[in-house]
Amino acid sequence: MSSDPHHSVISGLGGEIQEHTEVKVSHCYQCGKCSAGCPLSDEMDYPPSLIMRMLQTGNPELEEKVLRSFSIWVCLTCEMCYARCPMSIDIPKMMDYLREKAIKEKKTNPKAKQIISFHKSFLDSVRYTGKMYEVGFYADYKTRTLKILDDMMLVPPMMKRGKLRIIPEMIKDRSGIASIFRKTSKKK
Amino acid sequence: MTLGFYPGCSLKGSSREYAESVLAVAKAFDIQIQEIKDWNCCGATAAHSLNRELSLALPARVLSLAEKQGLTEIVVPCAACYGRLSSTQYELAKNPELKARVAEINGIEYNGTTTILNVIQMLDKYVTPKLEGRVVKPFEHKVACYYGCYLVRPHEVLNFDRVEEPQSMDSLMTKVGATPIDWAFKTECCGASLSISRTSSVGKLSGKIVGDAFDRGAEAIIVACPMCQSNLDMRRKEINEYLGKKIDIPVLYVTQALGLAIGLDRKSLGLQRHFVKVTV
Amino acid sequence: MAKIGVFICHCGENISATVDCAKVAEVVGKYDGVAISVDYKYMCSDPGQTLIKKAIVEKGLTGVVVASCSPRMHEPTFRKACAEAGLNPYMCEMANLREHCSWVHEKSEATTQKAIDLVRTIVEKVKHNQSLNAIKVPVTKTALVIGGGIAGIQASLDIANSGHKVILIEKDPSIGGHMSQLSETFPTLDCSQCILTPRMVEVAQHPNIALYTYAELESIDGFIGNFKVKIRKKAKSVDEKICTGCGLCTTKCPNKKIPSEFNEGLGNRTAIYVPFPQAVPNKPVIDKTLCTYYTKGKCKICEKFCPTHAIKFDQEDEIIEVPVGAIVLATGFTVKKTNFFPEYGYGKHPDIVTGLQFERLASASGPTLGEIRRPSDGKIPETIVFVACAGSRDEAKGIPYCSKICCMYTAKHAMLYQHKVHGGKSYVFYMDIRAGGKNYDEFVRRAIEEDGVNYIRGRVSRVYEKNGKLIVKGADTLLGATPVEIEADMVVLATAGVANEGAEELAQKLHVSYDPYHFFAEAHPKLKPVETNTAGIFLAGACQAPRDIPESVAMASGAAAKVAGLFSQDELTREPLIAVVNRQAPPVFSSCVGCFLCMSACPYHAIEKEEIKNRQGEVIKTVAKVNPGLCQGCGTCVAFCRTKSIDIQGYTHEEVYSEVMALLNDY
Amino acid sequence: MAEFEPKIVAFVCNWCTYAGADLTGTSRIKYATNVRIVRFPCTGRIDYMLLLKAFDEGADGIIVSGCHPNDCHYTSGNFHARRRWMTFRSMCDFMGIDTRRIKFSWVSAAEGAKWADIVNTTVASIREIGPYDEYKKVAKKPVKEENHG
Repeated sequence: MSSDPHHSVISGLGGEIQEHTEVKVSHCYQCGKCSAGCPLSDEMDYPPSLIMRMLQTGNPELEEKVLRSFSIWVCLTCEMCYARCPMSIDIPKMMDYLREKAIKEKKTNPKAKQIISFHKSFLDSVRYTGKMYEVGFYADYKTRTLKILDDMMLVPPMMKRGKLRIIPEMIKDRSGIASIFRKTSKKK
Repeated sequence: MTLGFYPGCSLKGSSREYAESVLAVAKAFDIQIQEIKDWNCCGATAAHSLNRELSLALPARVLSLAEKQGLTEIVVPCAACYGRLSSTQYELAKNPELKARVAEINGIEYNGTTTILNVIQMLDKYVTPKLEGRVVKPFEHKVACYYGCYLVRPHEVLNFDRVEEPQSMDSLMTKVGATPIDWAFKTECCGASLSISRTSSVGKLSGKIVGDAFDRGAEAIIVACPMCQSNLDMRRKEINEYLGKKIDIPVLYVTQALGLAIGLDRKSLGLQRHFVKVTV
Repeated sequence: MAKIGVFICHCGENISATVDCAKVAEVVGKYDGVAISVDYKYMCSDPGQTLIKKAIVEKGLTGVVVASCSPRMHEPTFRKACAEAGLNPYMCEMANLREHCSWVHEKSEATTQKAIDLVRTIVEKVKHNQSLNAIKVPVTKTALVIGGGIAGIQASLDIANSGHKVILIEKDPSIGGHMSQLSETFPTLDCSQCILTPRMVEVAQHPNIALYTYAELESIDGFIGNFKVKIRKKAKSVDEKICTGCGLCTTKCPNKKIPSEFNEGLGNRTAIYVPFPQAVPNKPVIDKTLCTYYTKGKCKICEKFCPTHAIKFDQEDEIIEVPVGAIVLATGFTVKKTNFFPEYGYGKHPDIVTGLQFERLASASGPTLGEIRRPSDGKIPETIVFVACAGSRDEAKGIPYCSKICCMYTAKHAMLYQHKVHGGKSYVFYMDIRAGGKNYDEFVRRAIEEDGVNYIRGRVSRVYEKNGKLIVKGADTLLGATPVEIEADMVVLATAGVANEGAEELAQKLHVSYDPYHFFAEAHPKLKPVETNTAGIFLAGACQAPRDIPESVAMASGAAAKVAGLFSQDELTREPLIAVVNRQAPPVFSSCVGCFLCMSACPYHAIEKEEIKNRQGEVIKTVAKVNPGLCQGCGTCVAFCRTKSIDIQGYTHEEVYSEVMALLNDY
Repeated sequence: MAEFEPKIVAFVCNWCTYAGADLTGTSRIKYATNVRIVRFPCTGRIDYMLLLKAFDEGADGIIVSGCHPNDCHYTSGNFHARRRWMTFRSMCDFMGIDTRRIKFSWVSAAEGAKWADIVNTTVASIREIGPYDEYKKVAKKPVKEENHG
């Protein structure tokens, strides 16, 4: 069944990625165009093409490094790599999978703490209000990260310009949203 | 003709002026706008970074609500929401199993028949054809049209404009009297979701964008995404620090620039809400 | 009573690994009319063929079935063997057990059963086969060569030198092709024009070669040895016999700003023009699409100045029809233009050029007289970036293949730049260096080691202009994919080599197969590299795939040898697999009722009306008749015939119906 | 109970599909064993009475495959075949012959993988539709009991 998009010629994490996302790690021929165009590859521990290479080896040590990398968190999902990839490899989709897995296996890079907190606070806000309630979300994020003072300078001018809504606009169907969160967070 | 409206979270808070200007322009051209009732957040980058199913379920719920409300066409001004909604529709159309799973999670019927328009598509479809004679105060400025990421990428999902050096916003701006400049950072990322969690990166990325627009003589940057706008506008302090100089060109939503050209009131367009004073 | 011999081949283990050959032989041996059924390791080998021949003689076989590989592979081999043993070759058929069975299925009973079914089917067919005799046709000993680049030139000269007539047609005003545009050639750096132009002149002067430039193939009819081609000689608006080639007209033409095709748009030409100074023939043509007289109705300045009155505005395209016996396709290739690359600015930056444009800049006869100057302002670039694989090996851009020549010419370009611009900095972004070939890799090493070209392994993501510089964003994949940014003055893209526009239409016109990228397909990738699937039509050069000069020349000589071989015979034999209309005894004469639907169906106009007359000369009946010289054996007429009066030898109704019945009925 | 193994006859032209099927073999791409190929010079030669004959003789499905439009070795044979197929199909509809059992396709000499794909999808779809017992009964062919499952 060579035409099955989920069937991988690579074992290990690369194979797992293909099974779940149809992203074929084996298709990367290491041209480096993704790393060349990535806006933040200079801040990554491993630029995108290097991540691909590490996954191609099937070496568990390197796979572990990928999961624990900072790269997967600093990736902006700006889709530039995918847009220019000569092999049309959906790297952003792969990054999503790696992030989800890193969280699940508690292998997140320590430098990514703030980024992950941001995402979690964001989703918590959505979980409870159905929307991203900015004030509540900022407060939550700040307690998570203890970065109380960061961006405080922005608050007065935002208030002045009517950009901060103090009372959250709650969704009516709160149980519906709660149910979505419950069902999607079930361990499979 | 009733056009569905999905504002998304930013347009209800930090980017109120975007919603205000979209609605003002719609009103000026007799477009009936109906907000999707009891909509929820699309999940944005956070959802697809942490939980794939959630990142599909949340937008699918929004689309289901639109269907339920009888809205066949919706406008999604936030480029990020537009990207998430479109991607969800694309993925679920491709994968019936996933579609069934998402319907089960959401407990609402989902057909995926809604036409999703970004703000440029809405303007091109409903405003441009009626623009003749309406431009009373031509927006005679050199502008840098900034598209960012989610308006044009991924192309196979959105199928809107071209991926490199897109043109749609430029041609729209030309029609209201502006002179779009040819510049290099039309589709480079502003830093988007890292705005709060990694402000330094955003200062750098947005700095390159503002810097290039300024160097090439732009008097304003035109955007169609609340995240792009807030990064380029609210993060101007970090941008200027990165660039080592003070640049004060304003960042306007495409609907604000168009609104000004057809003579709408500055306040109705929310121009007073910007951090960088709108002098144009 | 039929006596069929069945010979099951193991093909080493190619068939026997998944098919139980002994069982097939055993089962088939029990069928009615099968006189002998055996299996053997290699039927195509000498002992294998002897086995068949012996059986024919000893058992008095009336038919032979060889169950082995595809008939497209070995049908001629076995038919020849049968003929040698005295059996009519058309009484021998093959069952395809390898390509259609053993190679595509796993070892199983179902696979063996399929093999049995396939053999049984062919056995039944052979029972209904008839002895046929090959058709003999004469050979026209003139070759048509299409395309006057280096491949077409070489093929023409080789055929002409073997004593045969050649007609060479070239769509442009001059022969020479891409090679005439090149500066120096790798790996020896000898000047391209210096080695090419003598050959161009030789073509023009050769007594056996008729050269038609500004001419294209209009249509083709016929078959190997007997093609009839129509050639459109486009109006040059200049009487070649009177014109002396003085060139005065080209200096007087007021329309001077037409981008020169020869200079890849980096220089201009006039509306009446000679593409380049060494053109053959060295006489101008008027470009009707851009000439002021043709477009606006006024001008005729060239006519006024022409000292010999050679300008003929009323000249029209001329169509000539010529018989030829063989055709060599040498139509070459083209390269993607810079506008093909969104990420490199859609071709809007004048200083981002293609490799072919760089050739013109480096050429002594080019617009800069061989000095490397950038097109925008004529400055000598201090930093230059070469981007290999621009479009090639890029599935997303629809060109997954390697263009083959770019690695070498990019090394040459960088080397030429370093030789011409002292102190200049050159960078080559590459993915792999493919320099297989005599002295090729050494050449690339020389560029790196002796000329100081900086090779960076990585693909360029983007090029954009900023403050008069071209910013090249790449990555060094040998340094952990670190981003690399270079401020360049000029960028050269080694753009992908692609098939010519119109290649597909030409292939369809000639019934030549082509690949998904519209390169013409060879008949066999290894053993028939210059033949096509259409007998009598051969390939040379880059119309088959991107090729460098030595390969194109070798291919051209190969194609010429094939043509000369064909022309060494006075007659050709053709397969008798053609249509026939039945004839019966009077008073019926034929079951044909004369509706002539077949006539309208036949793509070769091979069906004629035949009047059957009585002794008084009165027409009793008009029936269809097939001209065996024209019929190609497609059988379209057979399906059209309402009375089943027309049949095709080798695929008769009886044969195919018995096949279908045998296929579905186990005995 | 064993899975129903349909009998499928493929009527193919010599120049494109037969060669394409050869390429499938050369490329060692595996596919289902249910299809038997009958070679013709061109799809233009294929008389549709032959297709009915195949059903008469007990076929469960049929593939007709030739060169892509414009690629016919004989210029236009495949166009004739295509046109004939259009009329034949409506005739089949009229006569109550299940047209889902007849697959018409273009496979070029370069499309080895496509041939395997067509065989596999046709086998799968015929397997789903089931044996063509209705026709076999009319044609007085034995209907195998084990095929009903």
